[in-house]
Amino acid sequence: MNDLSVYAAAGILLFFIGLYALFFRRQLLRKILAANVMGSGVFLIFIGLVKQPGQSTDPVPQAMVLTGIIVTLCFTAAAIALAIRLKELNEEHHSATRPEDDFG
Amino acid sequence: MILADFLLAQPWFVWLILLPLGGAASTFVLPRRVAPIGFCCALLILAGAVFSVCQLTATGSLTQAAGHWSAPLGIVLRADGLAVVMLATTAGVGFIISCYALGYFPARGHEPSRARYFWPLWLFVWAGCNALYVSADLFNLYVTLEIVTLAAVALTALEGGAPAVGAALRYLLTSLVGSLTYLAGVALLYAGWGTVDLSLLSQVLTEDPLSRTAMALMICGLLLKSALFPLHFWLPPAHGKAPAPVSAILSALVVKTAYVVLLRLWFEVFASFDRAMTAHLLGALGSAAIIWGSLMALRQERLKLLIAYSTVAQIGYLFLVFPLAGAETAATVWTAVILFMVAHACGKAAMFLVAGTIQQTAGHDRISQMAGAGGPIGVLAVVFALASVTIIGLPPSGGFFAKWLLLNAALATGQWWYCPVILTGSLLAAAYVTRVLSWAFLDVRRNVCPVSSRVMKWPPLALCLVALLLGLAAYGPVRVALTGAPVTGHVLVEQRP
Amino acid sequence: MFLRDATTCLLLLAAASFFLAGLVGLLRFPDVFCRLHALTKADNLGLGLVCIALIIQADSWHGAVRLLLTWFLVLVSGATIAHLIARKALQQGQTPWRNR
Amino acid sequence: MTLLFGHLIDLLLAVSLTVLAWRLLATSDLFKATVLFIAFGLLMALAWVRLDAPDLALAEAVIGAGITGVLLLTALRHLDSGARVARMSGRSGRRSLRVLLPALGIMPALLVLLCLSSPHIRSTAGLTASVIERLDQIGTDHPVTAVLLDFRAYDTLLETAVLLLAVVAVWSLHPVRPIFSPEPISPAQRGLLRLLLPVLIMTSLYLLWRGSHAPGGAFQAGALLAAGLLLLLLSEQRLPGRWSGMFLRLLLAGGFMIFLLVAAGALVGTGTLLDYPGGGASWLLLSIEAALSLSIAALLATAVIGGRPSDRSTEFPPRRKDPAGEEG
Repeated sequence: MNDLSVYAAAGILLFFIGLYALFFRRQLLRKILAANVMGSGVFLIFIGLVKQPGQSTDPVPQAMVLTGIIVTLCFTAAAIALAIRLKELNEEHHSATRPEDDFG
Repeated sequence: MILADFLLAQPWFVWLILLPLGGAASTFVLPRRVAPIGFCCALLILAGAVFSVCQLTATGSLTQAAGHWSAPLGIVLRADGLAVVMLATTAGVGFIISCYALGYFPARGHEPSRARYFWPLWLFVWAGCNALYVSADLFNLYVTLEIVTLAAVALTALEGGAPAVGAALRYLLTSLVGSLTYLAGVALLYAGWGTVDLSLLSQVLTEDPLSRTAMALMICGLLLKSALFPLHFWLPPAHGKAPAPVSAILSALVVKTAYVVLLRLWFEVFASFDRAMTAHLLGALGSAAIIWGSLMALRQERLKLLIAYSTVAQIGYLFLVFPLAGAETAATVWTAVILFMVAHACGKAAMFLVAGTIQQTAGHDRISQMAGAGGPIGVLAVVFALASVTIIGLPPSGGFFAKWLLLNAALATGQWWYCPVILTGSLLAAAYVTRVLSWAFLDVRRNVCPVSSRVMKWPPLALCLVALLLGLAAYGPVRVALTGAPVTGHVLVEQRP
Repeated sequence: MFLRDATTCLLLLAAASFFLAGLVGLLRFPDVFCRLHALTKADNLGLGLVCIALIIQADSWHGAVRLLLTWFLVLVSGATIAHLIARKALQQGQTPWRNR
Repeated sequence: MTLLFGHLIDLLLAVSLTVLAWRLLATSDLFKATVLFIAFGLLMALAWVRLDAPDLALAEAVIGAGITGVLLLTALRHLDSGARVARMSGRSGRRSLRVLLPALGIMPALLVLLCLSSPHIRSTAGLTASVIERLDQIGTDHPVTAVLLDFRAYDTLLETAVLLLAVVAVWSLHPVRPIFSPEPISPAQRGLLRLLLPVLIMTSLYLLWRGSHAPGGAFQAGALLAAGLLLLLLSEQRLPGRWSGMFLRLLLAGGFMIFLLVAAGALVGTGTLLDYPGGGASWLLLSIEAALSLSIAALLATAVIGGRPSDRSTEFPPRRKDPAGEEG
């Protein structure tokens, strides 16, 4: 068991926890957090499986995971901007329908 | 002759990546001169695509290692038949959508921000598509998929309404799950075999639990991104609620990117695996997509949602390739699927552009209220009918030729049950198209509708003609598609007893 | 050589005890202000001991300077953040705990 | 002895990562989830250190915990204001947790077993050797920077395009909203800023320069600079007046356009993409990294501010109009 890095196993668990939470949680912010956790899980699998005990880590996966971290950040920023915009639009929609109640 | 040599020597397929990226950055920096920059970029890309097609026919498929670092370390770019046909399709359909967008998003219109941000996002999608078709490196494919997805999501949300932003957010989250699953597969392959290059992997990959898991993960991720039947829930709202040129971009071009990656994986990297069970599963899902998508399209009330569900159905056809690709029918099926993608791109883009023009002139796109579409809408209804000829697959069009090849492959491999599926798909397509046309040609007196600008009328017509003539001039694309294709056998045009 | 390792282990143990004290303070103290008090005092001191322990092991002087810089930055930012949190808590009307 | 401790620490870190992720996604309170997520980012940075990947530890700490944390906290102000939180209707119904727990447990166990049983794990030497032996041909000694800026420079070019694309996407949605609270900031915070900002700028320059021979580089330096920029904004200082309009857009797209011009120049010169003249001299790589880090700093800060600058006022982000009427 010890030759498969503990981190790769943790990465696999993180991947499935994130996948599960992303489909079964309702708040938008929670889904975005789940996507980030899933991304971290995949990167842990990547470097965890490649790491040989004793040798220096292979630089090519490090560069790939660095690219992955930046891309995940870009997706998170876009998702949050969309979520805020969606909330505003839903509130506009609700506040638009509310005036009649006041007069009704 | 020096000019010809110079033109043939240039690596056009690399220019087709740098050009849209430069265009996107400059349209972002100079928002006031967005339309001219965007249009001349589209023109240059079209010219580049034409040159790369000539280059391919002259010298065969080209490969180039970025920065002269060879395969295991650097990234290899490859312009083989599949890549060049898809580059040319994206360039052609993209150029016509760009012309249409000039009229649809007037720079000085009431909504300058929509026009100002359409062009950079559209050029990023274009760059992502071109980079994806040409790349031969698994991780590089991941990055290009991300560019295409992020730009497509922003384009979907350009409409600004609550449904559009909600659809864009669902599209983003679903694609993110798909990309991360695909990346997990790439991670397993790299951990096992130490390289992410397509050609190297196809030589060195052996079939064992690790590579089978990687294959399963990558295929699931790509299925989610290309919206095959059970995982298609995000596609109709996204394509249905976006502005017309954006829906055309999404349905005609973006949907094909994840599928082309799957095609490369299936025919190159995992070619040596025994995947009978997976192939039949994909075939079954494809058939279910055809039937279910067409039935849902029949029930739609709005024109753009009808076309979006038609996309879900047509994607089903693409997935019939995997069970039908036997030893001797691989070439037939390869050409069939490439022709189908080209025909579907032209036909679907034309349909969405016409729907956009109809929505602009009639003010809405509810099918039931398009009654008596005499006058300006009448012409558009005719163009809509022409565009749907290739979606249904009637004889002169490219769609017919692709379905004909699929039928031959099904009969040659003895899997007869795919024939009724293909034919009912065409029948149902004819059904939901005639449902739209039957409303359009009721003779009900209509008040005069505002005439939209001419630049929004001829692009869909041009696309329809291209899709129609594709069946007649199919030999050219077939020859180009087969250069450097990883398939065996020859094209079975007619079924010898 | 042994003396260096021994002092380092000793210092690390002391630092661990300070961190433990800070943790217990965080869990047991009744209100925000006491917890902030426990955290900033104990943890910063624990970090100081860790830095000193590592400076003994550091092979070059600029490695030692970097460790001191990290400790100094954590001290400054920790104190300011504690102040800001306390100020926000006061604005939200949380009064410090008094033992009647 | 030390090997045993090493394994113990790895096990402890891996288990705490998983438990923290589960707690983070299970709590009902969004603010607690965000704080736990920042702690999760720091633990991930520790995991990268244990996995002997210092570049990733730096990136994870600054980006995973720092910038994503600020992004989530500013989002929390908008999303969690007590009103009905926007729910994604449709598929994600209210399924009970217990039913799905076994499915969640089986799949990872299956995957772990599959990976374990393959002879290929641990047998393939990665690309470390081929990277090290080619290091002398290019202008940098640090293998990760070499891979990022030379061997797989095309990936980095596309990645910078993704960063620029993220800002274009965020700007295409909505004009910028005031995101910082109107209360007057305390003098302690101004004092901290006066002290921290120079140190942050100096450290990011040091990281940038260090990238050529040790862990560091354009992305970590840019992210650190972005953290400094956000600290500046948090302390009520506006971006300087002329930082809006054409100058801001040029700054945002500058790094990417310079990298693109270098790629195009190399293509015209040698006919292959990103084939640096003279095998990538160190000054060329350093200048590309400097331009990239400046643009990345501006891109990350703008992505966190989260809205396109409105054409009228040059304040970016605008001062929040205090509901009580008095100016902040």
